Amino acid sequence: MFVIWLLVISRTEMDKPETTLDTQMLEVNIGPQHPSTHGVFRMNVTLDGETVVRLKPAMGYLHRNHEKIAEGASYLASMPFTDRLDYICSMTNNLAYAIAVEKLAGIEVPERAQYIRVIMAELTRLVNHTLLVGFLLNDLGAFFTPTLYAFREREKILDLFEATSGARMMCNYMRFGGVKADLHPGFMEKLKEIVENYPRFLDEFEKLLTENEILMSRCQHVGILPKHLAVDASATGPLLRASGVDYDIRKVDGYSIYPRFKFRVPLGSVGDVYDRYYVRILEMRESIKILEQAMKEIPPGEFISKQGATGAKSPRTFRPPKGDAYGRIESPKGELGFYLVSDGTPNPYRYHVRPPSFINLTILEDMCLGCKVADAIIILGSVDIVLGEVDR
Amino acid sequence: MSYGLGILKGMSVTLKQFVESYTKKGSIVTVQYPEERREDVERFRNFPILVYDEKPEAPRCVACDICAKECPPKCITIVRDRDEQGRGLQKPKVFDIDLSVCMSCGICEEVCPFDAIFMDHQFELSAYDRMESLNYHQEKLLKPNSYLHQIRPTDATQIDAKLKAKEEAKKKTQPGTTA
Amino acid sequence: MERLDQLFVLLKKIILQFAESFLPAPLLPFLSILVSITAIAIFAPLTMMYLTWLERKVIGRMQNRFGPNRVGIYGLLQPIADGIKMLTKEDVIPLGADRVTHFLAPVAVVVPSLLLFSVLPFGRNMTAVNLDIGLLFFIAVSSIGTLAIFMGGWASRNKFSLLGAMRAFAQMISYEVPLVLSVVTVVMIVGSLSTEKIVEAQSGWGGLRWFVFTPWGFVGFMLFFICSVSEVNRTPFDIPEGESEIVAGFHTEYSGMKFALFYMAEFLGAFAYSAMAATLFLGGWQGPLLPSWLWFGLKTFCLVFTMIWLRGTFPRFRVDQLMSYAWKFLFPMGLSNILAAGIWYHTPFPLSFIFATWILLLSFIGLSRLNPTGTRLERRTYRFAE
Amino acid sequence: MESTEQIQKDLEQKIPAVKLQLERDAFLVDRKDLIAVARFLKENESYKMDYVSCVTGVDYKEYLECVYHLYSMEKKHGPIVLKVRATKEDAKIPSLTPTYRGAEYQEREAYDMIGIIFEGHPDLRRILMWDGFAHYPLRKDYVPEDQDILDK
Repeated sequence: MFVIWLLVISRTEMDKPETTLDTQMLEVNIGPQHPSTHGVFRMNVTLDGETVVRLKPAMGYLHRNHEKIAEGASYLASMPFTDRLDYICSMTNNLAYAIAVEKLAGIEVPERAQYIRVIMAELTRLVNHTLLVGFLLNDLGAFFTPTLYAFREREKILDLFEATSGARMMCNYMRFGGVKADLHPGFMEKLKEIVENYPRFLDEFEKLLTENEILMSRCQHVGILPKHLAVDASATGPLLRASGVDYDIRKVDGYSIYPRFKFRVPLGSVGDVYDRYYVRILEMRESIKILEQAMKEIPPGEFISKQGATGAKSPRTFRPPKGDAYGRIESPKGELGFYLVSDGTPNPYRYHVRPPSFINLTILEDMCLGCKVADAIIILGSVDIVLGEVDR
Repeated sequence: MSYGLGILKGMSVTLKQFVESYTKKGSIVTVQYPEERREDVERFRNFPILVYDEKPEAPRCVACDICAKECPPKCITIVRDRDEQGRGLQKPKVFDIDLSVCMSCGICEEVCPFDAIFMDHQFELSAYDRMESLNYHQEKLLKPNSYLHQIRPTDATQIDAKLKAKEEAKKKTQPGTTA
Repeated sequence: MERLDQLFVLLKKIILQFAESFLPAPLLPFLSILVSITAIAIFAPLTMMYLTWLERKVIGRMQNRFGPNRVGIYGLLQPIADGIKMLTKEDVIPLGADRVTHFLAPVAVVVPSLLLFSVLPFGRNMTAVNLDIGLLFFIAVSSIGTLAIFMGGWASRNKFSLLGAMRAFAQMISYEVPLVLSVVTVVMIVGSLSTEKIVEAQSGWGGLRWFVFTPWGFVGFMLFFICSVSEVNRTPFDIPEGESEIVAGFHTEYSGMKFALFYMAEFLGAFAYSAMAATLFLGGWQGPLLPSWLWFGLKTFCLVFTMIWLRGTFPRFRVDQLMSYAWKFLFPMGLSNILAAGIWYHTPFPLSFIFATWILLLSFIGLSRLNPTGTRLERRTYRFAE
Repeated sequence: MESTEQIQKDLEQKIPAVKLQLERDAFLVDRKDLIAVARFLKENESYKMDYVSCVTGVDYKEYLECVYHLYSMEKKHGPIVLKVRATKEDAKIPSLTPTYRGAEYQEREAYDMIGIIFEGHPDLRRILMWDGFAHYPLRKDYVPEDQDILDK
């Protein structure tokens, strides 16, 4: 009886706190040097107690004007710089740039190179989503355990990248018209091994996390992004699909040879942090399906077209025709696009990057208003930004 | 939904990992670096090296300056060697690579028409100051062809075969002069 | 077996006899207290150091890595290396901080944690100070630590540590209440506050008389353990020093030995609370065969291992969830636990267990259903687009 | 998606007094009726261009150009490219942020890099460079302070 009486009290009294005494707003700068801003990103947050009243992001700490450097260099010379855009998925950055230049110059890509590119892009998606889930749990406070499980799996994939392209994170592997070098001899066995026990890792990961009540109570109905706002604010990638909008550029544009693969696009329902977490786990499972199909169907043949090989051999002589082109792909963080204007010289006249994390930040404030400081941190984590791409 | 099941399931995963770290062999992934080392990966690329066939004085590089022009961060400086009358020789007098600027992207190796520059596997190159000791001059960069065979067997053999084929082709085209 | 069990007590007697020869008689009681104090003063930092080592090794093993193994074999000298590092680290006092409280806070945090050790029954008649109100002393001293944490947070004049200090205050107070309620049941049944008597009340039948096997005892043990994890600011209740949110909470501005003192207080608190949980519910040093102090060590080690295990697995609660969990779930559970214990005490054997478990189960399910901690947590199904 | 000529006819007929030039598959829209065209493309049933994917500022020495790539998430059809020009002296272009929330940061970046002033933008500040920076780095006539970096 006493218990029920207490619960009744707690429902009525505590919900209407009238603040007679004037409280002062606490203005806190979260960042640029902060354990969980995923890089040098600052949020100027005004707090009323613990709840966020105003949040103004400030960026540009890592700005090195990648676009001005690209205008001074030849087309191929900015390929290694695209690795530094989103330094977690360097292969998809290369792929986006290669596709944009191929659209600009009209270069054909042989079959085997298309398959290699799809395999590398999907492996990068696995790397990015695993890392993101790990770091999201880090922001939630789990003392590095999920992150280190994620790193353990990522290492296997990075060893593949190193053996094929020469470097673990800064691969610089794709060329206009194909890839720099063919897959190294032991590639297929290692890939088969990864693809086979990745689902087992994901099941263990889900067993550790998805049903965890603390994670559910911390992430469900937090930082909700309504469907219409997501579309209007051109959010892209898992952030958009978690709000339920069915827009995946691999399906919409069907670039490279993605239409040949059978895979599904997971969609969230509420659009909160929990949906973004779980949509990424489901996307990883879809990527594994694509990898299985690509592994079986990869044909032998040349890994770079003749025209591409000569272009790679002497970048000075690679002069795309006058005009402009906009190539875009579905990078793990969203729509990564390159807008190139060429005036016939070996240097691009205008080189613009459409970075997904930079534009996904437009609605960070809308999601964080009214929630606690701890929520603002995990909402930023769930948006999945990488400062190399935000600041370029 | 009571605070029960999900938490226990999560705890069972970490306990399994804890117990497995003692029982299962592959569970601990750390490589104890100085004692254990990862096996060498053939295509791994770190900083560039110049390759010479017989004598360090005659490297394959002919100072054509293509790699210096193509290098994205512009970290290679080449000065062509001149003999007494001032005519350019097919040999670099100065060939510096500023390792603090080089990002080991491997473009110089791709664009070099004479297969003279390759990416090394040596990564333990710490130095005391950033400026002078990281600006590698020609003597430090030169490595014998045998070293190339040791670190990159497949590529080295292909390149040797290609060079030998070019040699025969040159011998065949002007037999008059040499024969 | 008897000699091994009373090893430390005999040791103390030998020292006293040896000192009798040259010390005047009235000084002897002081000497015996001095011996106990030095024993604790050596034992406590030692346990703290090797608890840090244990935590890093256990969490390392949980994360598929080794944990410290470079300093000494299996990293056993690592705590000593950490200690030296902490000593040599520069001691930064922020410009705006008011220096006295900034300096006093770490001291005020460590002293209560050390005082807790005086009441713990390490073995048969091996309690340092056998107070009749041992348990009350334990609870009272442990709440001083909260004040010291607030002092530390407030004195370093840094917005993050201010947030951390406020959170520490709110959390400690709201978890003190269910802690005390769970202890009230044990005191009610045993009828005395002295830790010795509590342990004796649980002796017999080879361990089946431990309170944890009674329904109210089990719920009391869970309540006590959860509240002690939160009193000590360990995951999942470590919001005062939430690393990912407010940088490092109340000890952001502390470095060098002062940070080490905060760290020591946390681990001493963890050890003391686990020891008290073992005393209250797992029968202190009761146990067949092995000597009493070894049983005490084993039980406390298991509880500390669980605390470390929690730290390696769980994310952190949010502040308001933490408060609502304490006030709307643990507090009512504590009350119904007292009710169940009362009924259990007065009804004969078979009926008592049934009534007590029935009341507790009813309140547990009722509370978790009625619990208005925000929206329901549901497992979601996701649709796929082709 | 119909061909560009058909869209041009459709647009010119639906929105009064709009002059559209075709530039290889993009629409050269005049400054004053940019918002009208954009709003029409967004609301019209057959187009439903509800997603501005990429906003880029380009400096063509005689004039500054702003390129908008519009897509439709609902109907999943391809880009409609709008190009707007402004001379360097009065580099003013009406901002699309009131119609597309997504253009906010991209327009601020175009202002920061090229110097196109977007009228009607809620808070037009520099986004990547620090506020005290006076020049526009991506302009062709921009001379970087420390010269030796780029021209080696």
